[in-house]
Amino acid sequence: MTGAAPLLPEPRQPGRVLDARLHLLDRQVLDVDSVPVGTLDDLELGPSGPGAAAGSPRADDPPLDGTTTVVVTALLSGPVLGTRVFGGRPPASRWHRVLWRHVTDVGTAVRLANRGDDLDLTWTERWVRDHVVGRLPGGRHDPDAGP
Amino acid sequence: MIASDLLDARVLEADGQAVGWVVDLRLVLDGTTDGILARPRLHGLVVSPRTRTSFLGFERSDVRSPWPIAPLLRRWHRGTFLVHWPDVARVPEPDDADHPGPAVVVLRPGYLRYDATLHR
Amino acid sequence: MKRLLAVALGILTAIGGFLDAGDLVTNAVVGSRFGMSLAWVVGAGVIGICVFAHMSGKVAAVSGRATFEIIRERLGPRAAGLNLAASLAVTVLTLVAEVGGIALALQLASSVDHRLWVPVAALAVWLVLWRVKFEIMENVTGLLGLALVGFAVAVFLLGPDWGELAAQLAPQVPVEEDAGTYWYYAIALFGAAMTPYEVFFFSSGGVEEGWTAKDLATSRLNVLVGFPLGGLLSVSIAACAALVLMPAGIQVDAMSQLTLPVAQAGGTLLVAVIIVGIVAATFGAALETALSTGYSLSQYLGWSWGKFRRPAQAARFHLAMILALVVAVAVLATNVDPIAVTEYSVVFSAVALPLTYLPILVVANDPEYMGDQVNGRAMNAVATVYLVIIVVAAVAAIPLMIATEAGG
Amino acid sequence: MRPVPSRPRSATARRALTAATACAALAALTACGPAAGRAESTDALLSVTDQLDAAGSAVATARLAVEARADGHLPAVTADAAISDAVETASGAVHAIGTLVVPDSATDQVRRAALDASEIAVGPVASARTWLGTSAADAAAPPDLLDALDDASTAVERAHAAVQQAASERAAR
Repeated sequence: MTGAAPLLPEPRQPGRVLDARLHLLDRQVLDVDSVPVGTLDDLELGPSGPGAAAGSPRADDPPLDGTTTVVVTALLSGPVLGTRVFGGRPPASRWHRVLWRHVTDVGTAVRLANRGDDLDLTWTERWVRDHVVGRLPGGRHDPDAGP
Repeated sequence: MIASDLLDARVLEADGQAVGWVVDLRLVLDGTTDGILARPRLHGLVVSPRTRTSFLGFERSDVRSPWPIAPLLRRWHRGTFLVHWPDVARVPEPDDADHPGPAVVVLRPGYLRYDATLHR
Repeated sequence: MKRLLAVALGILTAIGGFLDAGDLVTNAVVGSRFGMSLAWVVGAGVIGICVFAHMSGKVAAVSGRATFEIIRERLGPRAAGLNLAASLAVTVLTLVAEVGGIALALQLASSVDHRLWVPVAALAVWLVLWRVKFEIMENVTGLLGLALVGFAVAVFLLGPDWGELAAQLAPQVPVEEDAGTYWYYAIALFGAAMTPYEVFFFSSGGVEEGWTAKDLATSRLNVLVGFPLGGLLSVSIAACAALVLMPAGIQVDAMSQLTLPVAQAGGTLLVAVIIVGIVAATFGAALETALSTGYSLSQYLGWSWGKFRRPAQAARFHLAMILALVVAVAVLATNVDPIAVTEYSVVFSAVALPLTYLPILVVANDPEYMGDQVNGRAMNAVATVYLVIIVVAAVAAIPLMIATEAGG
Repeated sequence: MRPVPSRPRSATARRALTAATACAALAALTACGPAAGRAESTDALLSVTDQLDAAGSAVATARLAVEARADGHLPAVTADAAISDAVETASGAVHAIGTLVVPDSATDQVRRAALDASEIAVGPVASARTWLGTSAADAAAPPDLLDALDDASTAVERAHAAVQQAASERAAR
C-alpha cells in the first residue's frame, strides 16, 4: 500500500452497482430485436428530480458537485466518440441521446425497449439503406429465403 | 455534464495535494424507477493514485487469472480507492474556455477513502 | 459429410490464415530458401492460433459478443481505434492480394492475362457477399479449398528421402542465408498463422451461425480440425518447394512456380486439382478478409452487421465491404504486384495482434462474460506463454524487416 | 505475366536507400571518403549477385516448365504462365544490372560481364515461350532449346562466381 491509512470498507448498496467504464462505456447497444444500434460512447449526468431527463442539459444549468444528487439521464452515442478518441467536447446539440428509461438490461450488451429505426442515432444506417444499399438489386433479399 | 468530463480528471485534495486520477464512476441503481430499471445514481468516483488507465478493472474484481497479467495489473493499481460523491467539492467545468488546462476534481477537507472492490 | 460441413468455418478460417495468396507464395519461398528448417514455426503458429481462436469462439458462443466488440469494450475507444486502423490495414492489404491472387490463379488455368480477371474476381466476391447465405459460402469454399491437399499428395508422390527431410526439420540457419533473414521469415510465418482477421472472422462466423454455449463442442472441433490442416498444407507447400525448387536453384517469386513441383509429382491432373484449390483458397481468403473488414468496423462503431441479416438491415456493413473491394480493385489497377503488397502487412499485424489477443484472454477469464466457462489453468498457462511470444515477435518484427529489407 | 518485376527492382531501391544512409553515416562519423567508396562498391557487387541469382532462377524455372510440358505433366496454359513470369524476372534482372550505378571503373567491368551473362539468359527463356506457343501438344522438347537453357545457366553461374571473387578481393583490400 502507499503508506496511507487502510481503506474503509464500502457499505453494501441497496441496488445493483455498476462502474461506468467497466460495465457501460463502449458496450454494444442493442434494440428490442437485438439489432445493434450503436456503442455506448458516453453517459449524460444530470441532477436527480422530476423532469431532469426531459430536455437536453443547457449551458446555464447550475454546476454539479457533491451537494446535488446526480443520476444518469441518458446514454450518448455518435460524435461523442470522436472527442473521446481525440479529446475536446462536442456541443450538446450534437449528442445523440437515448434516455435511460428505455434501457431494459445491462449485461454483456445494453438492451433497449425501442426499435433501432426509431432512434435518431441510427440516421446514417437509414441514409445508407435508403440511398445506397436498399437501391441495389437484391438489397432487401432475405438470406434465409433462398436465392 | 457527461461521464468523460469526470473520467481521467486529476484529483486534488482541498489543499491542492494531488492524489490521483478518476479512473471510473461508481453508479448504484437505487434511484426512482425510470422505465424498467432504477435510475443509476452517481455514488462515487474510483480514484487510482498511479495511472489514468484502468481498462481491465482487475484492481476492483476478485478475478485472479490469467497469471501473471491479473496480479501485475492489480499491483500497478494498488491504492485505488473510492470517494463518495458528497465528498466531491468541485468538478471540472465543461466548456470552460476561460480556464483551459487539465480537468480537475477537488475533494472536500476530511473526505474518506473507501475500498473500491466490486462484490459479485 | 455432416461432420465435415460442421467444421467448414474452421477450414475456411484456416485457409484465409495459412493459405491466402501471399502465404501460398511465402511458404514456397521459405521452402526454396530454407528447406524445412522453418517448419517448426508453422507448428508453433498452429498451436497459437488454436488457443487464440478457441478463446474467441468460446467468448462468442457463451457471451454472444464477437471479438471486436470485446476489443472495444476492454481497451476503450483509443487503443481499440489504433487496433482498428492496424487491423483494417492488414485486412485491406490482404484483400488486395486475394483479389489479385484469384486473378493470378485464374490465369494459370486460362492464359487470359490476370489484369483482365481482376474486375471479374472482385465482382464475383461481391456477389457472394451480397447474396449467398453464410453457411453455403463457407461450405463451398471450404470444401473446394480442400483441393490444396494436392500439395500433401505431391510430397508423397515425389517420394522424398523421408529421413533426410526429417533431418531438415531441426531449426537451423542455412549456410547461404543470414540469421536476420531467417528470423524475419520466422516472424512472417508466425504472423501469417496468427493474423488477427482470422479471429474476427471465426468469432463473427460463430455469431452468424447462431452459436450458443451448447455449440462449444462444434467450436472446439472447428479449431482442432481447421488450423492443424491449414498448417499441414502450408508445410506441404514448403516441402514441395524444398524437394524440387531448391535443388534446381529456383528462387520463388511468382504463384505460377507453385505448379512446377506438383506437375513433376502428379502430372496434369494434380496440377488441375491444385489450381482449383488455389482459386478456392484465394477466393475464400478474399471473402474472409472482406467480411473481416465489415465485422471489425461495424463492431467497433456499433453498426448492425452480419450476413444473416438482409443487406438493407446491415446497410453500413455492406457499404464498408463494397468500399473495401473498390479500394482493392483501384490498388490493383496501379499494376502493383499483388503478392508483394502483403509483405507490409507484417508491420500492421505487429500492432494489431497483441491488442487483439490481450482483451480476448482477459475476457475469457472474466466470469461476468463467461459464467463457469472461464479458462482453465492449463489453457491460461499456454495462452500466457503465447502472449509473451506475440509481444516479442511484435517488437522484433519492424527492426528485422528494416534490417533484412523485408527478407530480400 | 506479372505487372512489375517488383522484387528485384524494389530490392535495389531499398538497397540503394540503405547504402545512401550507410554512406552518410560513415562519412559523418569518420569523414573518410575511401571507406565510404569501398562500402558502396561492395554493396553494388552484392546487388549484382542478387540479380544474377534472379536470372539463374528464371532459367531454371523455364527449364523445369519446358521439361514438365514435354512430358505432358503440365497444362500448356500453366506452363505459359510460369515461363512468362520467368521472362519477366530475367529481363527485370537485365534492366536492374544495366541501370546500376557503380562507384569505380573496376566494379563497372564486373558489372558489364554480369550484364552480358544476364542478357544471354533472357534469350533461351524467351524462346522457351515461343516453343510453347508453336509446338504441337506434348511434343518432345527440342534438344537445342534445352542446350541453350543449360548454356545460359552456365554463363550466369560463371558470372556469379566472378562477381563473388571480385567482392572478396575488394573486401580483402
